Amino acid sequence: MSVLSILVFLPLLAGLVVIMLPTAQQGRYKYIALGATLLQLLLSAFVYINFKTGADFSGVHQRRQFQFVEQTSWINLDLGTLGRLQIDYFMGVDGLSMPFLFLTSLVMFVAVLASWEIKTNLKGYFALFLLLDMAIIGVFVALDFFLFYLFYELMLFPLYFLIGMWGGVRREYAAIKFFLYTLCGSVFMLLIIIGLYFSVTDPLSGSHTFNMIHMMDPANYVGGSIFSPSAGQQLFGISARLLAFIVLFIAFAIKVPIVPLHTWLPDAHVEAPTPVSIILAGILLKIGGYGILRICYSIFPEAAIDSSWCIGLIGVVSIIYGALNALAQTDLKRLIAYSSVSHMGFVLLGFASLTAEGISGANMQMISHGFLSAMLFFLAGVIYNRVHDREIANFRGLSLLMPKFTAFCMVAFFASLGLPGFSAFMGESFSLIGAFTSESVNGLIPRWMAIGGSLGILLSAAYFLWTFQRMFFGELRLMGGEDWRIQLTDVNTREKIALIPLALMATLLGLFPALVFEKMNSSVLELIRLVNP
Amino acid sequence: MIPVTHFMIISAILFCIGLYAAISKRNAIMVLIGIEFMINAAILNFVAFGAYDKEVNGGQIVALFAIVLAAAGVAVALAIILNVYKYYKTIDPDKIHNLRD
Amino acid sequence: MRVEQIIFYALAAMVLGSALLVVTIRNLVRSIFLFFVALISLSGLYIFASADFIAIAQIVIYVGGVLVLMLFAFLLSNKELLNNLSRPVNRLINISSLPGFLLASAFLFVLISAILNTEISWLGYVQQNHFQPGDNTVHNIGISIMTRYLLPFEAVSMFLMMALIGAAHLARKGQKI
Amino acid sequence: MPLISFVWVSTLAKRGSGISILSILCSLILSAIVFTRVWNGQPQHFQVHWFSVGSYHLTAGILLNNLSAGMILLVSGVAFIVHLYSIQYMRSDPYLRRYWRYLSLFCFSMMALVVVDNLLVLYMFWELVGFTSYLLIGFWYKRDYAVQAAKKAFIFNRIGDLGFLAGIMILLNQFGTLNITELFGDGGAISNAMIEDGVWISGTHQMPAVWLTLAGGAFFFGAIAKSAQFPLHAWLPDAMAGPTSVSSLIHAATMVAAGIFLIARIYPIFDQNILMLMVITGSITSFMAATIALVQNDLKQILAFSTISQLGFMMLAMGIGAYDAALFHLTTHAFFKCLLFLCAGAVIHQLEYFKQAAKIEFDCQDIRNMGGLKNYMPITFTAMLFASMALAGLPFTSGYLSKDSILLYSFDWASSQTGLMSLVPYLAVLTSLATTFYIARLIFKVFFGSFRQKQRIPVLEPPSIMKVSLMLLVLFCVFPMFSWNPFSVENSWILKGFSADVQVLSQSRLLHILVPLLVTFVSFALIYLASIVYSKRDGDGSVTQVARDSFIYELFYHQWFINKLYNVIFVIPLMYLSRVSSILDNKIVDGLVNGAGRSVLFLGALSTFVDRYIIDGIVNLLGSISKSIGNVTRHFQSGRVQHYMITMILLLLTFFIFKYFS
Repeated sequence: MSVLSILVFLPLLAGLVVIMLPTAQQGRYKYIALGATLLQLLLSAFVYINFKTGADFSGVHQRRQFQFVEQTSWINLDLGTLGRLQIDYFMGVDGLSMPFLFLTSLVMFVAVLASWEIKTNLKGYFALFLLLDMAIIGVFVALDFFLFYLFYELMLFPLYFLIGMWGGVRREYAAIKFFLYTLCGSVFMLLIIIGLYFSVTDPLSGSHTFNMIHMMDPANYVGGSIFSPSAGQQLFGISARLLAFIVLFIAFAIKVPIVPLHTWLPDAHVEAPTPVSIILAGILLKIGGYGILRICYSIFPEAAIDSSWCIGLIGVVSIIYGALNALAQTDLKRLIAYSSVSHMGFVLLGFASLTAEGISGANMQMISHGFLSAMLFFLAGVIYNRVHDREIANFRGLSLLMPKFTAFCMVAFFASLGLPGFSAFMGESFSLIGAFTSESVNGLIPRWMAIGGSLGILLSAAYFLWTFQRMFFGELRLMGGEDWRIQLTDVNTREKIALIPLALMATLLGLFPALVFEKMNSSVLELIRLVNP
Repeated sequence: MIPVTHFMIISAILFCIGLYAAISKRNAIMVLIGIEFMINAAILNFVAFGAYDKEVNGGQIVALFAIVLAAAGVAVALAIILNVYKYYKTIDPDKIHNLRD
Repeated sequence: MRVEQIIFYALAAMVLGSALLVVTIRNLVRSIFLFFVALISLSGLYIFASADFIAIAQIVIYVGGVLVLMLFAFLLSNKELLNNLSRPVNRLINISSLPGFLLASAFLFVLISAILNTEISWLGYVQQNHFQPGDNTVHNIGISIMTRYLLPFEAVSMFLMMALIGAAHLARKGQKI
Repeated sequence: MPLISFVWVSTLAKRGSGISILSILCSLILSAIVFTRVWNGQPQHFQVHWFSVGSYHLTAGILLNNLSAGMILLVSGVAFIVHLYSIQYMRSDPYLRRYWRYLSLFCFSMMALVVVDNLLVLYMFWELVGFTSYLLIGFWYKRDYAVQAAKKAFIFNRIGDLGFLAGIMILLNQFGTLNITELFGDGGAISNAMIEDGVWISGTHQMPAVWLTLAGGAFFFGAIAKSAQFPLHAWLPDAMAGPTSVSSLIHAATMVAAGIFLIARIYPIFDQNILMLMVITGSITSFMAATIALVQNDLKQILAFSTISQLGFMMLAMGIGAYDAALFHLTTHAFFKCLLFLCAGAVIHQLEYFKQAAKIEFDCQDIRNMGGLKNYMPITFTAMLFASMALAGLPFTSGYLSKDSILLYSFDWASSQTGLMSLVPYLAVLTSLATTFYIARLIFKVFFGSFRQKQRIPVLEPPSIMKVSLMLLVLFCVFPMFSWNPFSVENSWILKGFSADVQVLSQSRLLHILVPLLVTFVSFALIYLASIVYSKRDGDGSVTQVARDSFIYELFYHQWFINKLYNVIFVIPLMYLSRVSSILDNKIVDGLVNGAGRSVLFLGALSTFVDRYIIDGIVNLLGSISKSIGNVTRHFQSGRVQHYMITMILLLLTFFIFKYFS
């Protein structure tokens, strides 16, 4: 029962405990959840510490190079003529997924701290919350496609209820929209999974398999099967593998909101309660990015190369489009949501460049964005809990009332602005450098895309500064007048406990990016070698 | 000897008349009569072919069963109609459309 | 030979005529009695197909049982119908029943064409055993019911019992359903 | 290394005021030690492995050569004096602790910027400096104007930083390393990268040659934003909204110098047409700023524009290859400009006291309602006088040495250039004359003539600490600090230190002597002219305008020297030109900036509209389509038994027909 299984099923256990307890001890749920996430944090720290780096531990497509591997056969049916249905419970961690574990557990810890403000039916809330926690961790560690898909779908279910029941005014609309958006993406993914299942055979047992690692090297593909690279099957005129890549990319692109498919994000964020929007922004967007890397890029490498120009373009468009939208927002949460779209644009640009700096920069950007957007939403939540209003125009000169809060906001705003010394700068600059050098390294991304991306940095500076200055500086003029003045108390200890680790991580990763880059480096180089030999 | 096709033609015509009755009649009982016509047309066919089967006379046995079942069917149908009538005060199928969602 | 055919066609004409009349007549009571006529002439046709037992069974069960039942139900349920009886129906087929008529005729056309196209001679057993009027069908029916078709026979009896109990229950007076 | 300790100390200084003074003092001493050890000695290099991404191994460390040693001494010296000064100046301010924290953060980032060896780390401190200037300008955040100015400054810096980042990207892509010594050292990668037939080859990579110029252009663009050169200078005048001590430290001595420092640091990368661009921007900026300064009435605005024009001078010097002259001018300028700002601060500070005492409302920064302070504030007056003489470049002052060296270089350089470029030195001379004129105007307006305010309450001398710091600075303005012979430029020891570059001053004796003489002579004449114009009569700006016209007739009548006539003809078009350029500047450049802002906002609004209505519209449309389809089919279930039968039979029929007749 290695670390990963504990890490995955710990929240489930806690969830069961929460359900078992009678509703009398409502107060205790918070602490059970807190304990569970704390334990999870320790476990992921443990994984982080003795995660071995180096050439022979990169393990993007070599099974033996993965670490903390667990593989037991899970479903083994003999389907007679169809051969054996073989799905195994296969978990493992490598450079690409390990940082996300730590990010997830920390953001979950902060989210639990943020759920102190939830008052209605706590039992349901915390049970769903822990279920969501388990599903997310599961997605990051699963290496068997079926298991991956199971956790991927399991994630939607609690989120739908969390937004639907504890959300803001238009929560049903937002919840349904979110659910349908992601679902229609993942339904097509299921088709591709089945296609892959029938075209890949496990070299050991000879039967079809869902194992991602086997799907990665072309040797395991059955001769004439639909997705076998040698067969070059055609589907509606496009090569089957490219079509599969596009479909999978769209499924994950909906999670990383890229421009045309992002409209669920602002609604979901605005309507979700603070802790849920923290998780939504903190981790869920990263699953999209991780999925693209782990599945789209490693299973269909040549399709990745063909379509990298378009992905780069989408990246640039979503950077500029997200920033422009953020500029025009009046609601704080919506502004942060659009800024996340813009920041995730950098991730896409980094991926498209297929250079070592590009991809590690993109991963760094995802991790730093995880911390920063979680912090931003927490801060937005702090204001919302006190005065139930998020309009930027209604606040002015907050720094007089809430000095400590202003200090945290300054760190968060200027960090996500991309000020050097914070982690966002590392992520953005390296994904831009990656995009820039890719023209001379592998000629995939033209240089003007990198320049376009850097324009995004300027725009993000504009809207963050504009908001920061409007809300915090100048004379004190509040929409709510006197009673707001009383309600707007400074951050209390609980909020400080949540904010300090996030701020610490943002600055720590900014000053010592080696913490993330070292761990990821060998896997990223391995991925590059896999994608364009 | 009357060729079988004649029998079949007659049963076909009878069947269509029954069908017409069942579809367009405004009165539930007439619909029932239409259904009876259709059943009898079928029985006629059975009997027509049963004649050729010497040892077993399968056709006629099925016809027998059909008649019996038709009788039972009618009994139940009429009971339903009576109740519908008691409930709706009319037995015009067009008026009874509470099943519409 | 000719007399048999004449009688057969006469009976067939009676069946179809009464059926048509049943369908078109406004007055419902008359249509039920015409239904009597159609059934009886139908049992006549059965006799021609050398199914004498079936003909008698038809008359006894069908005409005796079903029609009488239908008559009662009709009379019980049509108190208000008498007042709108007077509504004159000028043409044979009024507009409302046109779709039904068209559908039935289309169906008829399809059946007839199917019948005419299939050469009966194909069916193997039709050629060999031409039936002779003298065969004793009742004897065969009796044996086969008791031997080969015993199970369906019992099933039908069970079914009949259930149907009748149900019908009785449904049609009882007193409390509403 | 003492250096690391002192960098650490200045970060430590984040807390109270006392400690920050202490830390600045010891950082000054440490930098002095470093200066003595490194100056003209062997540059020291100390590196630590920072992190490695993909195939690049980025190292961060400290590089000390003449350039950084000189700069470190300059920065810590000025910072120390400003700290001393601001003890007094900021005493009454409620948020004093926060002020000290920001100031120490700024000094830390400035010193680190000057010292660091890796371009990426340089970029980090570059932005950090911008960020701290944002905090300091917006220090009095209750005043809306200050916050707007801070935001504007930060945005401008960000634009510059974009250029810087683009430059870094090009270099990283081409040379694979960002280490300054490897890149720009004498044997470094840049010098041995050759350009053949349009391809810029260095080792393995090669890129089209255009990228070399673009890299140079990008870095130059960054420098423009930071040193407030022509297109991006709009933020500096507004940045005066911050406390005077801040503007003196940041906008006079250190931060704006960072741009020049960057160019000096990566000098080899600039190829011909970038140098040309530098010359053009430098000259335009200096000339334009000088003319605008002539017209300004706000004390600090004049100084701000004079800073821009002096920076234009330095950029000009850089452009023409006078690399060392520019740095020399940078150092001298830092000192006397800082002194000017401090004196201005003292004046304003005292006038504020006076305003509270006299309880009358007047803008204490507007020079029009000052005057005659000479007899109230003698020490400040003397300090201001020295500083302005240095700024004007009169003999026996440090300004003279540095500015005239630039003028000389420009004449040398112009002799080798053709066409328009030969105009540059004359423009430079013109600008220096304009500088002398407006600084003289300032002095006479503020200190001479009679005190314009009605009340006669004596304006008392600024407190002692301020005076001490002023005196210290005066020391630096006078020539002995820089070269024992007031006239000859070459043998000033700083010049020799910086002359790491190729440009050697040609020895054309005639030109060499003629130019400074001419310049000094003309400047004396101008000062005399200014004294006549401003000190004798009273009245505010607009009145003087009318008076001057008639007055000019009078002036003409009094003057018997021919060149006086020449000056008068020259003064009026200059005035007209300056007014036009200031209007131009406000309309065009600010218009451009606001226009850009507005268009971006409009674009933002447009994109939200698109986003909300079109994309959301499509999604909702899909939803409603499926609902309507649902409704249509619902009607089929009409509930009538016979309809069901009809549909069933219809289905059967079609099936038969299809099957039978196909």
